Amino acid sequence: MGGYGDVQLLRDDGLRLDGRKLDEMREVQIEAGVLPAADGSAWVKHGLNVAVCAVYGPMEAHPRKIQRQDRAVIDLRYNMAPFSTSDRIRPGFNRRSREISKVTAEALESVVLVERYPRSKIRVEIEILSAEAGTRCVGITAASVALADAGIPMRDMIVGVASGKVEDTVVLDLDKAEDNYGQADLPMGILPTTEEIAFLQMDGDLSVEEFNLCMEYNMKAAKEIHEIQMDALRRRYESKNGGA
Amino acid sequence: MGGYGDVQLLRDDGLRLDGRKLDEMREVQIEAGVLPAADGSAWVKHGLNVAVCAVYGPMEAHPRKIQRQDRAVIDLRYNMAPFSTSDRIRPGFNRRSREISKVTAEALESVVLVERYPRSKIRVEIEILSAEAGTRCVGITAASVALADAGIPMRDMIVGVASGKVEDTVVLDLDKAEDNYGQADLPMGILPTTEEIAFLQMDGDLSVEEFNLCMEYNMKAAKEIHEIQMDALRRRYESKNGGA
Amino acid sequence: MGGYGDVQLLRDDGLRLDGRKLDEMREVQIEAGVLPAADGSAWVKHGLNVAVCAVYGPMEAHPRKIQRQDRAVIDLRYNMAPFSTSDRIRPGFNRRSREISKVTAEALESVVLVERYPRSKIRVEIEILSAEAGTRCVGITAASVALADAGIPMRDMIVGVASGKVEDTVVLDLDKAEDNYGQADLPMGILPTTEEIAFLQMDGDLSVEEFNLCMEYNMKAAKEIHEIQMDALRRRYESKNGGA
Amino acid sequence: MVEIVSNLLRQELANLAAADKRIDGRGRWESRDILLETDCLYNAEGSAKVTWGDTIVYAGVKFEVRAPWPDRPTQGSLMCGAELRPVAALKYEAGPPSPESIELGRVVDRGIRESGCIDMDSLCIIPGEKVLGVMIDIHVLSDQGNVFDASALAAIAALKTAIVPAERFDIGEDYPLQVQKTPTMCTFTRVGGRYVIDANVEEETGGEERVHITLAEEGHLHSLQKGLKGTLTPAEFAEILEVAQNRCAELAELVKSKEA
Amino acid sequence: MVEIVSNLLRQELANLAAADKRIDGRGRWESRDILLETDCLYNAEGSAKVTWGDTIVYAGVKFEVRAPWPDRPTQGSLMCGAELRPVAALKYEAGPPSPESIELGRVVDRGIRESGCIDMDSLCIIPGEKVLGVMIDIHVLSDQGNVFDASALAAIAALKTAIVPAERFDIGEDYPLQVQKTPTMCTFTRVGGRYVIDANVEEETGGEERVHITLAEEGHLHSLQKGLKGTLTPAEFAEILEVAQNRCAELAELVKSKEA
Amino acid sequence: MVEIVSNLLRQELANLAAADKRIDGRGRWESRDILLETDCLYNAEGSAKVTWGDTIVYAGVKFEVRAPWPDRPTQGSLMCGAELRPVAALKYEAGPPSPESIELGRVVDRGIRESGCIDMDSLCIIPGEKVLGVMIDIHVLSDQGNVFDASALAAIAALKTAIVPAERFDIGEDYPLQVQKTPTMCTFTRVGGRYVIDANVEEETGGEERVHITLAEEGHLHSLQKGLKGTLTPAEFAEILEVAQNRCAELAELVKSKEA
Repeated sequence: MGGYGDVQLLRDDGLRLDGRKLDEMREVQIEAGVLPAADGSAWVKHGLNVAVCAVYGPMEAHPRKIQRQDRAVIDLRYNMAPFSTSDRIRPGFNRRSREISKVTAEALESVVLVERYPRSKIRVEIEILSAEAGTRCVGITAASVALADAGIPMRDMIVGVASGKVEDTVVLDLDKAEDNYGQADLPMGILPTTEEIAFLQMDGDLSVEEFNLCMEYNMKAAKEIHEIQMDALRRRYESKNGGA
Repeated sequence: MGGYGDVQLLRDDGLRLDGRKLDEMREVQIEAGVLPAADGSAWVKHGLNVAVCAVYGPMEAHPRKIQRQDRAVIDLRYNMAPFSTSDRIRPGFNRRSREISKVTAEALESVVLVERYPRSKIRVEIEILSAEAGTRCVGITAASVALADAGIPMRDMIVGVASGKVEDTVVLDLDKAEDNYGQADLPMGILPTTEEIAFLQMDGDLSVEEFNLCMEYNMKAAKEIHEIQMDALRRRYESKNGGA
Repeated sequence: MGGYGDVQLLRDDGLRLDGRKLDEMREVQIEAGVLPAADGSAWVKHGLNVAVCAVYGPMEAHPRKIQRQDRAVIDLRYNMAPFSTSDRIRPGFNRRSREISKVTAEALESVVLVERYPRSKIRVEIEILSAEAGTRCVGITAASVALADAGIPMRDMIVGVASGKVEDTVVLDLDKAEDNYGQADLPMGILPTTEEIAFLQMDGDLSVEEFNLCMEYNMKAAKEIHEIQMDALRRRYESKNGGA
Repeated sequence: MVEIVSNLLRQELANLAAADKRIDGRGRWESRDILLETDCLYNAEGSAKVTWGDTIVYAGVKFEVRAPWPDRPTQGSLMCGAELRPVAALKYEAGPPSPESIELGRVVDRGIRESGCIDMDSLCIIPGEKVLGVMIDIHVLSDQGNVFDASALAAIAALKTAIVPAERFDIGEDYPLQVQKTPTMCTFTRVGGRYVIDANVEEETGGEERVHITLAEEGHLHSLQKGLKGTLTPAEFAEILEVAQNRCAELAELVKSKEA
Repeated sequence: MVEIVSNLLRQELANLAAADKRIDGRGRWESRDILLETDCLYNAEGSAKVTWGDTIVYAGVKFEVRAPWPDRPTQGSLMCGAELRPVAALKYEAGPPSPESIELGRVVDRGIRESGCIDMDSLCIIPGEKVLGVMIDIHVLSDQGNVFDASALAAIAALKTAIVPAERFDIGEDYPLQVQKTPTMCTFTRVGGRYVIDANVEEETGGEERVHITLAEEGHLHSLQKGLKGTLTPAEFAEILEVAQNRCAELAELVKSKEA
Repeated sequence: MVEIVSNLLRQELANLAAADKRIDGRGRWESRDILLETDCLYNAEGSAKVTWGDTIVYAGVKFEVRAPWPDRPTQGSLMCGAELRPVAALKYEAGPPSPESIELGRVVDRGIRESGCIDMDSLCIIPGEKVLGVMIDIHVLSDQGNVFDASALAAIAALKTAIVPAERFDIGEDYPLQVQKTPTMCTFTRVGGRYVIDANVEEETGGEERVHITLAEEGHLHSLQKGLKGTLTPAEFAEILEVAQNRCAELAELVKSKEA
């Protein structure tokens, strides 16, 4: 986090620079089944972030050494397109994307019924086309819709959502300025039905009380985004089955 | 192409800077069987370009995933020696050499009777020792001699040859200055017997008429170079069989 | 070698800058069995150099293509920690460490009874934690103790030791200043019992006479270090068997 | 396995070709539907999304300020790269750029570069010190055939709608990038023995060599490339070049329809 | 094979947990013995060796003089990386950094960076021209469980005892690096269904997800990370956060005991 | 398979050695024919081709103008690298430099560098600003045994006939590079239990360790390297060192015969 004091992030009326209330999310739009070649896919626009996710599989896991005898592995790549950020990103995996790929795959393995597909792999490809703070969360939201679209059995969806702190104030769903100049960011992957946490990172500075408020905001937002996920899947199901 | 206007490339007498006529090739020398360890090999000097090619195989294709059930694959590397150009080239594959390797291999697969060797690979190693415009063509010319020297059955040879445009004039076989400051370059890989095109690239600016004249020049030159290829193979055959 | 004349390396009383005599080694300390997870391990402090070595195996060699039908291969890495030198070293293999790894592995293959373990590999990991001239020798000394600690049968130990030339004078065991500003360095891996040479490199400038004196110094020092190696193994054996 | 399917497919394609038909019912010189959207990516200075049948390609343009090459002190630079991301099809794997990705990027690059559509001198800020670098990245999200033409279209459309972020670089007010020509690509694939345009994924699987032709204003050729195993005759080339003339002109019109 | 052993182990760990026991007899919130040594590497400007049970980790600090980032002309930089060297366990292979190495380095890095323990402005030498870069390298020599906590401890201890080699850089006399806070990490691993601290190598093999919590002064959170397959509830998190408060304070005391 | 052939071969080589014979009829200290050509590559500033039996090696010298290292403001630099290209033998594969390539390049590099044959101060153009970098690239086209000696010979011959392209760098008129010594390498391979020089490919396959000795003027040693599995005694070393004295002197004469 860039730290407090550099830039004013809250207006005199208590609202945020883009007019949102402290516990107000950016707009989220989701569409399922956007990539014809994939077994499942999703497109998520969250604020100005855009993520697309494709799922291939389950299929035989190879090379052999990645196989697990008792379950499927999630072979996941989180990738930012070169033009997705203000400064162009050189193509190819970097340390940040490798770490996010690892913990995102582990979060999804926590909900996918991987035991049903021993020795298999499920390929999950997350492409960030436009980035404006919170892309790892948007990627998680997209991936769980794409998995569902692929018909992969899961015990719950996962919703990616973040809260944080700006000007000593806890806010939901940091945008780019708030991320750059804020004091803390707490991205989570939440199972909306059970409120379990499958993905958790945090950096910055939070007291225990502030942390608890962040968690509360995240739980609330997770349920809202979950509705949008389910709407997308419903529309997809209907269009597949001759609906609208 | 560097574009027109920078440098004078045609003399007042209508000849080119090195005294060649518009449709005149640089001198080409070819020798077959120059590398004792290889199954087939060739050395080609074309102007100031020097290419050496070794062929190994056919042999079992591995790793397995490159195997084709119904034919041999051509596993080809086009490589420029670090000292082959005016500015030293750092060793290792670069994007340019990867692309040339791909399309050169595909051109050779078009004439080699690859169906005779299912699940095999034929390794073709093209080394450019000295570069002075047109090395991809020289590499093709060398590779087809080396394949013939290795006794690999082909339905025809391939000859690499280029034409282009300088000072709005179509010329055959661009040298380095003409390549650097000219307006277009059309390298082709031609089957001299059937006039089929197995390799084709072009960049710059050509009208359809100019293109047609380039093609005509290339076809003519291909037949000349083909004679030199066959001479080299004849000499090689004779020396193998106790001749001079 | 940096060459003669830049820096004074011998004092007026004929001793070296750190007070050593011409044929005097830096202090050497060795401990065996320092890494609980490894099959064998050693820690060597030689002057200000610190090396740690772990041995894993013998185990099945894979990938398959590194297997030898009639013997074990030594799969060895010599690696300098980023903080081991005055200027930080970027992590990852470089050309120098690859070369040292190759010739060190080959030296160890000369004493390990590799024929006893066909199709196997023995992993040897040498980590240089602190470097002050002569790390490849320290690595060899450590590796042979670690191999012995792992119970791998060897026909002799190897001792790493170097002599060299500073100010036209042959000296034993160059330190950092002597290495930087000296005229020659002759690192050797010596079998202390038979005086065979298993590792040999040299750079700089030595006449045959100077070379011979270097060799004599190295042989003498090898026997001294060998005693320290055996002491370490003895202490390790005793502590394993309920001793002190 | 792959080979057997592909031989059956090859046979079927040959039968169809003999009857002057295509596997999806199209005519020989008939393209699938193309949807071109521009200005669709928030952080790109120019962007385009091409939905070409079931093939989906994004292109994004970014700028940077850099020092010119010593031998060309007044010229900016152009770079075009492509990634056949593993998202785009099961067959694409993660890892360093494949020969296929490299070829795609370089063929599109040459078509744009060689058309001279960007005046490199117009990218100079301070001669010998600062020039603009223009970077086009092609991101293939779904490969269901003919990614080359889709990529070339996305690239030129992104370029033609790009805004130079001059304010961000402290070199004046933002302005549209000047792009003087409209190079477009038409790819011909040999399917069942004859060439067609816009091969779909089955036609590519069961087809042979392909020829990529990039034309710009006045039907001039700016880039050619033959790919894959197979040969063609000069007469065949003359035939497809004529088809390309019409086709590229249509695609250029589509690009121009998106310009301000 | 590996899987079968691990299932048996998993069963045993579950049985032990049900009886409120651990496989090596420790209590749930009981750590193995920790030996912290500092100033132990000749060429490092700061160094620490942590022997944590049978896990051994070195950290070394090096400095460099570099140009500041254009947008932060008065700020130095911090970099923390980790290598799970093949020396550390049979399972680690040579090659490019594994996702495990990268995660370890980045989680430790964030804990230190986000605590604000180093005032980046204090690393400025000449604004806009020269700043100090601080580089912490973590070298895992033996992984017998809980390398995360051991690495974080080694890193902060190396940092807190580092001497800026100002003379070597011609910028004055050597001086101790100013480090204002003492971030430490406590990792919780789910073993047999419940969380424990300081899992050993068997508990890691048979366990599930883990949560890394980095706290500094006043018990503030500076870094969190959940790793591996598994989920936790907010109530579980609240419980381990409380344990972490005590544990991190103890570790911070250990670090402080080494300061001059 | 490979191993079995090599054991049969090893037996045959031992029998031959017992009878003081070699597999191709040469004497123990007898080399194959060597053909040295220089100035054979158009774009290299110095070049040599060595045909040594059926082994063929090219070396090319290029120069660059670069900034000196801060701690050596008046010194140029020398770099020597080698590539065992896949063209050279079936056993060589494409990919990043193999340990064999790296060793070859570094052993040749040390022989030249440590002989002091190039006065690094003579490569200074403007102290502290511009110096020359000399880059020798060794390109092995055919490996039929003893690439080390062939590479070292090609490298020094290319260097000794190199012309500094001063005009191209705008630093005066072209002039021959000053090379004051003539380091050459003699490699000994243990075949059938005893050392021979210039092992051919069968002797290398069935042989054991090898010792590379580089000597220059007055028979001084400048580089040694033992490679592969096997040991030697000091007495054996003394014997081969004496042979190397004569052999290297002969090779040096060959190089000098090519100088202007």
